[in-house]
Amino acid sequence: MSVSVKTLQEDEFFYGHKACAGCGGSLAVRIALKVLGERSIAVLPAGCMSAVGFNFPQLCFGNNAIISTFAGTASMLTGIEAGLRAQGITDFHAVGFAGDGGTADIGIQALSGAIDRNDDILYICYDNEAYMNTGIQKSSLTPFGAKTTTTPAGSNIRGNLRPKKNMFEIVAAHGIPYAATASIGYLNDFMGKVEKASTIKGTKYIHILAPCPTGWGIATDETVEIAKEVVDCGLWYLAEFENGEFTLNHKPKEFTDIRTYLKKQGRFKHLTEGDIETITRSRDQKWDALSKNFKIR
Amino acid sequence: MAKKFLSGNEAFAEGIRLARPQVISAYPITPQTIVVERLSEMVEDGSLQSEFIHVESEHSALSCAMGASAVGARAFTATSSQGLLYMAECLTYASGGRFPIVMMNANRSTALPWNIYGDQRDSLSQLDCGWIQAYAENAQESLDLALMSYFVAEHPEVSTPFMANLDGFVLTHTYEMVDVPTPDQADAFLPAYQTENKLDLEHPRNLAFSAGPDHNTAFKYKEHLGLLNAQKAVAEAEARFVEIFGRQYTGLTENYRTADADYILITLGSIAGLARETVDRLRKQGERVGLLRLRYMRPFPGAEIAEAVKHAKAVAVLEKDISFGNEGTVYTNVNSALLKAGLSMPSSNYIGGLGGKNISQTEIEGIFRDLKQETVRIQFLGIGGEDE
Amino acid sequence: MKPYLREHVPTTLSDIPNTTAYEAGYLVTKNAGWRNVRPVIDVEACVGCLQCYLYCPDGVIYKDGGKVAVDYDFCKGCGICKTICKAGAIEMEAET
Amino acid sequence: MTEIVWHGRGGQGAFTAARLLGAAYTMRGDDRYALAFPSFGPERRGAPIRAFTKLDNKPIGDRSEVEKGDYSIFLDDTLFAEAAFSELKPEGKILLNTKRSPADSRVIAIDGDTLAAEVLKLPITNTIMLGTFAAIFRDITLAEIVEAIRQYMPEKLHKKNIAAVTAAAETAAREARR
Repeated sequence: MSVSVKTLQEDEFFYGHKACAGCGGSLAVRIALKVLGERSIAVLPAGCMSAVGFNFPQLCFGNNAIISTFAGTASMLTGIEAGLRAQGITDFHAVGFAGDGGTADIGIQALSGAIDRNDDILYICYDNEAYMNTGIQKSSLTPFGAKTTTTPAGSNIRGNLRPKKNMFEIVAAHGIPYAATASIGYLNDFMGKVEKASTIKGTKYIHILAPCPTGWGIATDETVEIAKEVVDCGLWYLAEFENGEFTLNHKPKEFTDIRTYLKKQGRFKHLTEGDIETITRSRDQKWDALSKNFKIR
Repeated sequence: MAKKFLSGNEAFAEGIRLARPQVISAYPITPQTIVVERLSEMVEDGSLQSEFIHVESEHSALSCAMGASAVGARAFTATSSQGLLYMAECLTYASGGRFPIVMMNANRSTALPWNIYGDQRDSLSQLDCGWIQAYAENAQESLDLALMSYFVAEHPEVSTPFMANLDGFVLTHTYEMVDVPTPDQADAFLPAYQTENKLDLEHPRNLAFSAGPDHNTAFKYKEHLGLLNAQKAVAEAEARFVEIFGRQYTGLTENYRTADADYILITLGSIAGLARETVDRLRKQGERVGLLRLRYMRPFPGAEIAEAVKHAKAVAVLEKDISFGNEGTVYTNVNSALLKAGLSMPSSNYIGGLGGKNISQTEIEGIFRDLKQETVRIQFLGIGGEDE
Repeated sequence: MKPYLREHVPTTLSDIPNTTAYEAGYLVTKNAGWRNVRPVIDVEACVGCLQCYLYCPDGVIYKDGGKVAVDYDFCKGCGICKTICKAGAIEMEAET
Repeated sequence: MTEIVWHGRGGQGAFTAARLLGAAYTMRGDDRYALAFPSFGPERRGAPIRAFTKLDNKPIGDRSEVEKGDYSIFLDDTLFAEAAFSELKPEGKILLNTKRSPADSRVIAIDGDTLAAEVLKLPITNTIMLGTFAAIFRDITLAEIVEAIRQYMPEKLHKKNIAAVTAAAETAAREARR
């Protein structure tokens, strides 16, 4: 296992697409396909990546790719895998790319079903923390405090009041063969996880944080930096679940400042000192739990 | 060919075994369940080599079948009622994607009130979703339709999904003697599925893409042509079928003693059996009556209907369906065909069998009696007693 | 290999496929017009670390003789390459 | 058309008997048609249920439940009540599994429980009543019933149930001669 920027294949499979400049999601899709290679079949539900990649006659996937229903990423992957296997074809990767809403909200039933059956598929959730394709509405992966168009920040309610659902641990609770978290700020880590997943039989799930400059209220050149910073300040963590065990891949020696991370982003501009304290407390609680329950590499 | 005493569901499952789908994905719902149980048993005992996927919902059942079809595999699913409505989003996906999936639908009432018995409001509410829709009358036709459905759906000029409808319980759960063809006969009838409409590892494709206002109409027009072409494919399938199996079917409609009939009842599904008996009984009494059975609702046999009834003095449509706020959907469709053909005899609509309510011979005789008055009625059968 | 621009743009009824299936990687438009700044590589300063190539969301930076170059037909000018470049070899210049 | 209504409880096999009868009747070849179906809906163990067999020499179009039967067959006499007579055609007969001797001439009584205990070693009377019917109904043979059991029951049940229909048919024939 040795994929790196030096060994990564030069073919591009997601090219000429119409994603926003600086789009984190498109970077996740592009890199995953470069790791998986030309014999990958990509399933993308209705959402940002399908909207920007498949507008006939501008078809931006160089490999086999198909749009599924919004709720049907996992079930279509199941059908593709079964359909090819029934024809005696097994040397391919069936890979899904769904956003946070397509995964944690409308698509969670199909995903749960696929994991339950242990279908031989790789499901990648590119998490930009809201329904970005429809114009920034709250999903169940929108973090506490974030302003979206359906969780406006006013004098009564200051953005989204609910914490982010923990998809990684929900998926792990199924007893899945392999699950991991990642961030587009740490692509070497992500590439390694995609490569590892591609060698494992059964259902694999990778949850990659992929900031959206439009929805987060940052400049187009800040996407990668902010995706690194969210890991460095402890609000996201890089981990794996394998053989029934959780492993933390990366533990910052010292967290960077949460306030700095939040205040860079338009969606958090309205947060009070009290809100920031709440977020900090919840981060610390999470890391206490991580230190107890996760092996630390 | 072997004779077997089978229910409609079991007969359909036998037809599917003979059609050898490579992927089956289905979710149980009364009264469809026996189909998926039988298919599971066939996979278990090795008489059907198919990937059987235990999906977690009807939406996933059809989504999974689309995935399989999108890599060129022959796919099957089955549902009913609420399940059909739950997968409704995938119905237009499958037809727009031109995936020739076959689905059996056990016709059942839709909530509310909850009811598991047979009527046709489920499938008729999805008439516009781009699927071929056929309605079987008995167990033999159910089996034969299962085989023919793949021939029609996968026909290169059709490439459209096929919904085969069986009336819940009165057909799905009723046992009759059925001729079951041999696998060799079935193989001679049904060629292996071949298509360019697939993801292909040697020639990568992008499928199920978006098409904006500039191109959308062209795609939809071609989808429409595909469905219209199903009529030719049905004729081709039936010609081939009679040659191999010796059973003759009659295309999109079946005319029974309509040629010289003054009064014609138009209906679909298993109630046609009782209607045919009623026609025979009234004929013996000297009444010039006939039956027109719609075997397919899509493609719609408008020209065939007009041709069959052109000399009639009045017609009635009996259907297990109501489009609330208007009239029965079949009736609307039939009237459009009559109007286009310039026919102006009175046509009436009888809405019966809702939620499994029995339709009796007396009621069908009553319809023919009403027709003699040559007026237009829209009437529910079996509403219940008068209020005091 | 990567998706590339084609000369033929399907527009007529007979051009349009019968099903929603078409050759993969079929491009008919560029993205150059999206840009108001463009990355310019200082080949002298470039150390060939390939981080800009890796982190480009559009994949428009490619390896070029141990260094890198940009496919300006599809670059949207987001500037991630400039921020990621530790050698300071990329400048964003205004389009004129 | 001959219409038969079967009365049993969920789990007693009334529908199995209805189905075997239909299969047996159609076995002889052309011009023999049958429909067999249960009372529709969810079946719950122990609940009173009905099943139906229709036999005719032409295709049967009417798929509705039988309102008045030529034969009503009760697998269990706790299900039998006076109301049963209103579900009979004028010449209709009732086949009743009972240890009592009903006075009504329309009722043919069989002690199916005792026969079942002897032959099957189980209190299951569906094939006992089917065998009884075969002896009474002119247009079917015991051989056809036996063949239906061979074709439509799991193999491990063949021997006992063939013994059951045979014993029941013999008993019924004896009763009829007396």
